[in-house]
Amino acid sequence: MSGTLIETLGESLYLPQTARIRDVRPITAMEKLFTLELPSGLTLDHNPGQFIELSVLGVGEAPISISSSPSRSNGTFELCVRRAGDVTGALHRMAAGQVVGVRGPFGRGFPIERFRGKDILFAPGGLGLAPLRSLINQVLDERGKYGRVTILYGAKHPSELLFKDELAAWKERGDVELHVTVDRPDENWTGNVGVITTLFARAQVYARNTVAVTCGPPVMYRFVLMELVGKGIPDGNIYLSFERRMKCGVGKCGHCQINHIYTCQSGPVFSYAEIKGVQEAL
Amino acid sequence: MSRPKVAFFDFTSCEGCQLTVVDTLQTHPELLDAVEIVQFREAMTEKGEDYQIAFVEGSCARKSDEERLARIRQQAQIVVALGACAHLGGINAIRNRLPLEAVVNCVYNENGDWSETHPYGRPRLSDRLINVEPTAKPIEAIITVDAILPGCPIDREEFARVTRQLLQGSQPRVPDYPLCVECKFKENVCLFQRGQVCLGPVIRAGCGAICPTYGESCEGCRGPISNPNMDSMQSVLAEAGLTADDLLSRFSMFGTYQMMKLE
Amino acid sequence: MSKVQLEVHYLTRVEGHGNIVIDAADGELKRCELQVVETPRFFEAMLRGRPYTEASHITSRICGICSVGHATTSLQATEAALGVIPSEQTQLLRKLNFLGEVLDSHILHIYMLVAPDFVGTGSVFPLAKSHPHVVLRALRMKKLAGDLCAVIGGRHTHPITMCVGGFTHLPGNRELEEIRARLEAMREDVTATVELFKSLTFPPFERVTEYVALRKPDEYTFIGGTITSTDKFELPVSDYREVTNEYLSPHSTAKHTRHHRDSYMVGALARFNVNYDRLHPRAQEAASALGLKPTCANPYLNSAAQVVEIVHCAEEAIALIDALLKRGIEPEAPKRVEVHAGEGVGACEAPRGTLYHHYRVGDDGRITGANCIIPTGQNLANIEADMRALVPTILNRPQDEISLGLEMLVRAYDPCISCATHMLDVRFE
Amino acid sequence: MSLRVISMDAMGRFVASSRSEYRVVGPKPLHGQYIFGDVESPDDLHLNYTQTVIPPKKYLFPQREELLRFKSGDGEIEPVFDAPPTILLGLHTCDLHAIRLLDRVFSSGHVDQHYRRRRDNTLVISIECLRPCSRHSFCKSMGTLSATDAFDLHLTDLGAEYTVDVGSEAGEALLAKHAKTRRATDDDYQRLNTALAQKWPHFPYRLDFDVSELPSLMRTSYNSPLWKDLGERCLACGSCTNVCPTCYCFNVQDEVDFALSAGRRVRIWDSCQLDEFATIAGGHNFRKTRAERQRHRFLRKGQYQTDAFGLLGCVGCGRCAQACLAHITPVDTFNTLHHERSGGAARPKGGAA
Ligand SMILES: Cc1cc2nc3c(=O)[nH]c(=O)nc-3n(C[C@H](O)[C@H](O)[C@H](O)COP(=O)(O)OP(=O)(O)OC[C@H]3O[C@@H](n4cnc5c(N)ncnc54)[C@H](O)[C@@H]3O)c2cc1C
Ligand code: SF4
Ligand code: SF4
Ligand code: SF4
Repeated sequence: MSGTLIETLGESLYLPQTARIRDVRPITAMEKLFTLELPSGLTLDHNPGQFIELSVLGVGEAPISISSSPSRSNGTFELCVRRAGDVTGALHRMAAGQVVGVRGPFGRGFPIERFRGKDILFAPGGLGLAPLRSLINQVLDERGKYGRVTILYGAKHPSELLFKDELAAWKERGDVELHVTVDRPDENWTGNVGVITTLFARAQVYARNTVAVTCGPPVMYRFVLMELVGKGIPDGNIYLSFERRMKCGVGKCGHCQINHIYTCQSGPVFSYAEIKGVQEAL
Repeated sequence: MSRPKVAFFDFTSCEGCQLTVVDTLQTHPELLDAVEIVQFREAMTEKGEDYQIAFVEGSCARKSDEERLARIRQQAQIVVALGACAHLGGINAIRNRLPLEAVVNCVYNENGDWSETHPYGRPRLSDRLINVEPTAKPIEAIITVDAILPGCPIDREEFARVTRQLLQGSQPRVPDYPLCVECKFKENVCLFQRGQVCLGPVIRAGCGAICPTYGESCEGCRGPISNPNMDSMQSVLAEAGLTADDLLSRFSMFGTYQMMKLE
Repeated sequence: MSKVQLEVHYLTRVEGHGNIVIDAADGELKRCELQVVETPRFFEAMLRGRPYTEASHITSRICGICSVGHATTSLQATEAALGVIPSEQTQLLRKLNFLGEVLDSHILHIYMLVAPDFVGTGSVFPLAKSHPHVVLRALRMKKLAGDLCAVIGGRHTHPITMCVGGFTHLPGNRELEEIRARLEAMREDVTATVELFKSLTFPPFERVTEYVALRKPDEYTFIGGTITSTDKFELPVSDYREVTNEYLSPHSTAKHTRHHRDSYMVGALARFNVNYDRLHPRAQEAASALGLKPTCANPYLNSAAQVVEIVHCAEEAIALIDALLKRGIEPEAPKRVEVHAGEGVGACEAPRGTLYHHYRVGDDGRITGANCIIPTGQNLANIEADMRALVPTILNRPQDEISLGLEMLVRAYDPCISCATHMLDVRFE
Repeated sequence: MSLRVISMDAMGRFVASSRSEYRVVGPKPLHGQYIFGDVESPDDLHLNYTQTVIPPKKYLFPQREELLRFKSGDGEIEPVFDAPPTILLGLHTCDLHAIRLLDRVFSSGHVDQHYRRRRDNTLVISIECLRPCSRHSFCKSMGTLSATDAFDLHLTDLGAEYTVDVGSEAGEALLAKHAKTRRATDDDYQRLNTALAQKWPHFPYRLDFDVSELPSLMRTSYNSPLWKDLGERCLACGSCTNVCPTCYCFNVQDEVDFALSAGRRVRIWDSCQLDEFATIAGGHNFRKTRAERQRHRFLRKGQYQTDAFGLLGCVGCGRCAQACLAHITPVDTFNTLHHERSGGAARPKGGAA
């Protein structure tokens, strides 16, 4: 086999290719990072923000964002998966060496070429860091092409913070402004306490030249948007990544529709300008 | 992987659901390779007390049943309510409307003109044998239940599917949408269009709409969906000449316990 | 010094919950009881006030294994009360459905509940490995019987289509033809079943009792007939109470019955003894192959009589399907019912014996009183009488053996204890 | 293409003959309605039928369809294509229009090969509607009362004969191989034209406005109070979408054997009206209320599909109106919205006039 994974849909658009689990790393009690390897000859060729449909054969399929950056793929890619139900639960019980099914990458990722030269404000909440990590690492790998990079990250509890080692490394770099907050601290927590919006006061934003990127649980968007719009960032420069129920990933099954828009095709990444008038979006 | 140990228990019931389990073997004999059955009174003598999955048939109608249920709950990792009696209280709960005294009198009354011979006199409520509770209950009223297999009797294929989901470590799912979905799949002409009435719009699917398919209206043996539109259902029935009482009366064949709880 | 105290709790491989209690010292039997501890379900209280249309659906839930028997008997009682006479086609279809259930129930009983005793296993499950062909045969036969029921009733357990005055759905020719072909093919399995039971040795125990069954002049009847006994009694079903004379026993939630002796027996063996001359010739052949002759007084041979009935029902079902196909299935609606007050009795030969339903219906079509007399209830006194006769002859054996002997005896009756406690109303206001 | 004529008898022989090569499905009676089913003999032919419970789309997009088979251990997966050569016989023109929409949906973007294979192996023989097939149909309003280009053959009943419009080469070949037909004469054209001209008055317009306004009407009706009313009446039973020829939402589920080693992935019709349709893991439901779901359904019918595929999502068959026990109908809904917008009084509710 050769070519990109998406090209294999030529036979059946529902046919997953097998990918072998290279490595499983627990991140928190609920999330694990899976490193997957495609059959030789196949490449994933994704953009940050895109997702794949991941199958545990016999259990089902679930859309999962690609968490690794294209700039760091060595024939492998990473998924950061929360144990949320059947498919993700079954995946969590799997070990290196076992195989899963993958289709994709699907959807529209971040238009990264439009970010070049801009300041970037990342505002992930909770598991929303999983898809943004792909973009963040790509940006950091070509750091010179961008202006200021600010990351405002909120989680419920210190134990739920994802990628703690990477957070530390980003902080170390010196060319990234990182603020982290938790809703409920534990006794060892010395950092910020409060919901993610409390961090925005700390961020220095030059609104006209800033691109903001956010992803998180459904309740979060409205509040984060208020902050971003309040800072004067143009609607067209605010990007959001959405989660919806999906059964096919290819714009047929109807589950992910936001009014007339198929999240799996036109999204999951949208600019605020695009979905501002779409009533079911937020 | 070792085969999970499975036990079947029966309380007050007709045992039709257990028989359906046995019948499942006709189409799925491989079930016996997938699980180890350690207790199944209706079909086997051995009684293993070491089990992970307990299928419980029947409603709880005696104090001693509650203790037995508690023991089952303590031992089993997963408890499945098998059939309408266990899931809803079912047919057994119809009697809950009447005081126990009256219920017992109906059956064991010494003056009954249909039973003449009566050497031992009339049993008292306190009798060891008659010591039933005034209400027959679903097992969920006593212990937590991890999954349900609705229906009177259960659906064979659903039993097979739920069992496989348990073996996979998935949460077993039974539909939580109205029966009309499956009825339409079957392309039945709706009973309302044939001048009959049906509980389908508020009852949980999963049986393949077997009653409407065979020309009989849904009797509600799988219980209500979690979010039924009862107001609209009443209008639908009113149009068919039925009142709210009629709706409740139909519903009471399997749903008396639920109805009395709501009151 | 011999002291035997034996309690078998929660008798297994029977329908419902029963205990056996034996207390004997020095050859003297102090207590010998078949306790029925099944929780009473009070179907009478349930039926009271329900529309007559629901009666067959509710009472079918008395028993998961003979639900067709209950539904059919219930419909007979309701139809008698309301003066409804079902069409010939309805009667043929009900009969066919009934045969399917007798087949299903007997196959379940002899293969899955009785056979393990002869192999010395606790259940049929290990036989799937040790005797796969036997188990597969049983499953195959049982599936056919179940499918036959489903073709007519819509579902194997708790029939859907049977209603007062007819059926809500009729089988198609093709479905009947397919079942017929499978029944023909099943003859081989039936023969193998006879062979299997021929090879088994049943305990040699005999006790003469009265055998009661329905009888008709022209057929080995399962639905309706005259109550007939080997003691030369004959009664119309409406006089069933003269036979059943229900009474309560302190150790049983199920009521007992007795006729003019202390007890009587119903079920396959009783039918065989009463109606031998009406059996299909092939069934009679099977009987002689099994060494079964009327009047047989060995209750253990009830299982053998069931095998004979399997042969009979399989043949009858083929003949019935032929008759139905020949006349063609008419797309007829259930008979119209004029609702009025009334009272009626229905009687059938359920797999375990004579079953009576007796209803009173009020002016509004709601049921005001009901009584059901279940075969196992009628057999309880007889089982105990058998136990009392048997125990002294085996008291010197090890307890295990006594208990197995007794369990096998009870099991031979194929008791449906859950049915037997589902006693219905006995009193009308 | 050409117009031919086939006699009633020849029609029967045509069916009998094509059965050697094709599964032939057509309308069959059931409890006073019709369903599409296998036509096994010429006696099974009921081309003069009232509306079927479920549209013929089930042969292109079955209620339950295997997509894949797999062995889970080694990850062996193969797609399943079950596409027997089929003739869909006797489609009304609304159903023909619906197939045109399904063709677009499943063939645009990522092509759904499972649908495509079936479609490619299917010949469609439609029939001209000369009388309304249901008291709920409003095809004339929707512009679906004439055939569209999705047919291979198209019949018009002229009493003792049918004219046959040949719409494709495959249709032509089918006819040549299995049917005895003759070329249409001037007289046949004359009779055909008369039949076509005479049929229109039998069909009522049911929309109070021109259908071309429907998308814009829906666009401005997002906040109509009507949705709340529909939400209160809707039973969330999904019947409306399950009987709809243009609905195609689905669910995907895996089924495994007891050994958990092999299984299938199947897709099953789903409905946007059911409670859990837009619920994600964790329980958040993006369309929680029945009112929101009814709005979504009608916006899909009247606007979204036009935006995405250039065709309306409703072909006016009226099946949903027939199926809905709460009497929620597209005609009432669209008309109410229209009158709300134009400020006029809404017509009384209650379905068919
Ligand atoms: C674009 C996108 C990107 C995502 N990225 C990530 C990511 O990077 N990491 C991550 O962890 N998550 C991610 N998610 C979320 C993830 O897809 C869900 O958590 C996942 O689908 C849950 O699947 P499950 O089988 O484990 O859950 P379950 O809820 O158990 O679902 C099991 C299956 O059953 C069905 N189902 C669910 N509830 C019911 C019910 N009540 N009745 C019947 N059927 C039911 C579902 O359709 C599902 O197919 C993403 C989602 C989207 C849309
Ligand atoms: S018959 Fe019953 S289940 Fe079927 S569609 Fe009508 S109401 Fe729903
Ligand atoms: S058919 Fe009617 S009641 Fe059912 S979901 Fe559709 S609109 Fe609601
Ligand atoms: S919405 Fe209703 S009328 Fe329109 S195509 Fe669908 S079923 Fe027919």
